[in-house]
Amino acid sequence: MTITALLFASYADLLQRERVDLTLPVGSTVRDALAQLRALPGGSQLPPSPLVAVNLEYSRADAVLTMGDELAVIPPVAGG
Amino acid sequence: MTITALLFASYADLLQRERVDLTLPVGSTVRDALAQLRALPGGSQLPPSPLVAVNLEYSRADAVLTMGDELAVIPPVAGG
Amino acid sequence: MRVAIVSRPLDPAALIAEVARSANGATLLFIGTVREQNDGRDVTGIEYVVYGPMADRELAAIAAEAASQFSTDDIVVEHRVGHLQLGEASVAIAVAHARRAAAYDASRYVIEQIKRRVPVWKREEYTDGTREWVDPTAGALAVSQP
Amino acid sequence: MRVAIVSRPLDPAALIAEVARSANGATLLFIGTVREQNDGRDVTGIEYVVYGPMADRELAAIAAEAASQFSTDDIVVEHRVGHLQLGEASVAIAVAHARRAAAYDASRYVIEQIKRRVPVWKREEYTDGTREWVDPTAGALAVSQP
Repeated sequence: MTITALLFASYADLLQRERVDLTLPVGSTVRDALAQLRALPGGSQLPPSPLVAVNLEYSRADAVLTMGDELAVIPPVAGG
Repeated sequence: MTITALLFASYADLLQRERVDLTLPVGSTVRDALAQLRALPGGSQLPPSPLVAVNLEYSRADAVLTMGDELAVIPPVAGG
Repeated sequence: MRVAIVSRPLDPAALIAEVARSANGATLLFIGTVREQNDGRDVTGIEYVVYGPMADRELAAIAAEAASQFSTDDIVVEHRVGHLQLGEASVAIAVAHARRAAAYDASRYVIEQIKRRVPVWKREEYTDGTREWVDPTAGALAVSQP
Repeated sequence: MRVAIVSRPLDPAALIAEVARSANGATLLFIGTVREQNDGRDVTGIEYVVYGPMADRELAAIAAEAASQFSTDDIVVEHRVGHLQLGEASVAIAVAHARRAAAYDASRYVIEQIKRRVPVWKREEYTDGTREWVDPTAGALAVSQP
């Protein structure tokens, strides 16, 4: 299955991109998707347990992904 | 000696005036001045220990007054 | 730092501009307005009266205390007196500070002290044509009774 | 109740007007602005970036939580993104309530939750020409170390 990973701010700088389509086995978790991102150029500098959101909601690393999900990897927020 | 007493809001309504000149013996206190105010028409309805200010500063009832002082009798404030 | 008793409508945007400095990260504006109801009675307007010279002095003292306790000189307070309609602003407090926590605390300090110390009184006018001086201490006593 | 992520200058006076109702006695406006200094470095401007759809959703959730906890629907929040100059407003929160204590609490709740949850990031630009993503957690860790 394919999911979309979004990268922002410092994480987008690390991987030099804001969006990556990932192909994963059915039943993969957020953790599995993060492992794929870490294997990309620059990805090894992502933190061990970044904040993530799946389909606009904060999510845990063991959440199971579904075809077409939008996985956002979220650097420490600094709004306001 | 003469001092000026100022009355505000509900207290001015009680005595039907906003200003009274009082003649008091030298050495009189705020309490003495209040007793004179209470003897005026409507004055008996002033509370037993109203808030007072002498020359723009909150003051105690035993403060000694001086010729020309401005004594303000202050109803519960309700600003803001 | 500036405080004033005024008899014209308050201009919140002007107060915000007055405390703006690029050293500040947080600006807080408090506006007190005339409510349509008080203690269950329908209010149509309020007359504010003031002991002007003492109110100026107390307002200035309060602003100076807040400036000192919370480390900012960027405090502006205006209290309006005279006749106010429903919804009109009676008091506006603008505070700016490098940090938001101190801005909130300073703003709150100023309004609480105003309510306690500044010699201003208000007479509410009700829909039934009557009017009455507001006594916050009477309300407090009533509430504290069973 | 209204929240928005916008890319134009914020208009505090418009937000105040939007929450005004004659049932309210207190209006509180919080404005966050770009400071000239952060962690001792001279800032010349800030670029805000946002995960738009999620930021909309989180902002709306925060406003709804505040409305429910503090019993007022009169809450409007705007967060600006894009490039901001020194002194410009990045966030404005207007809250109105019958009572001032609840207005302060609701306003504070909204800004604290925004800082914690809304996916917005900022890159500060410094006088020496460098620029850096702000990481509030890195600052917190540094402070907690001896």
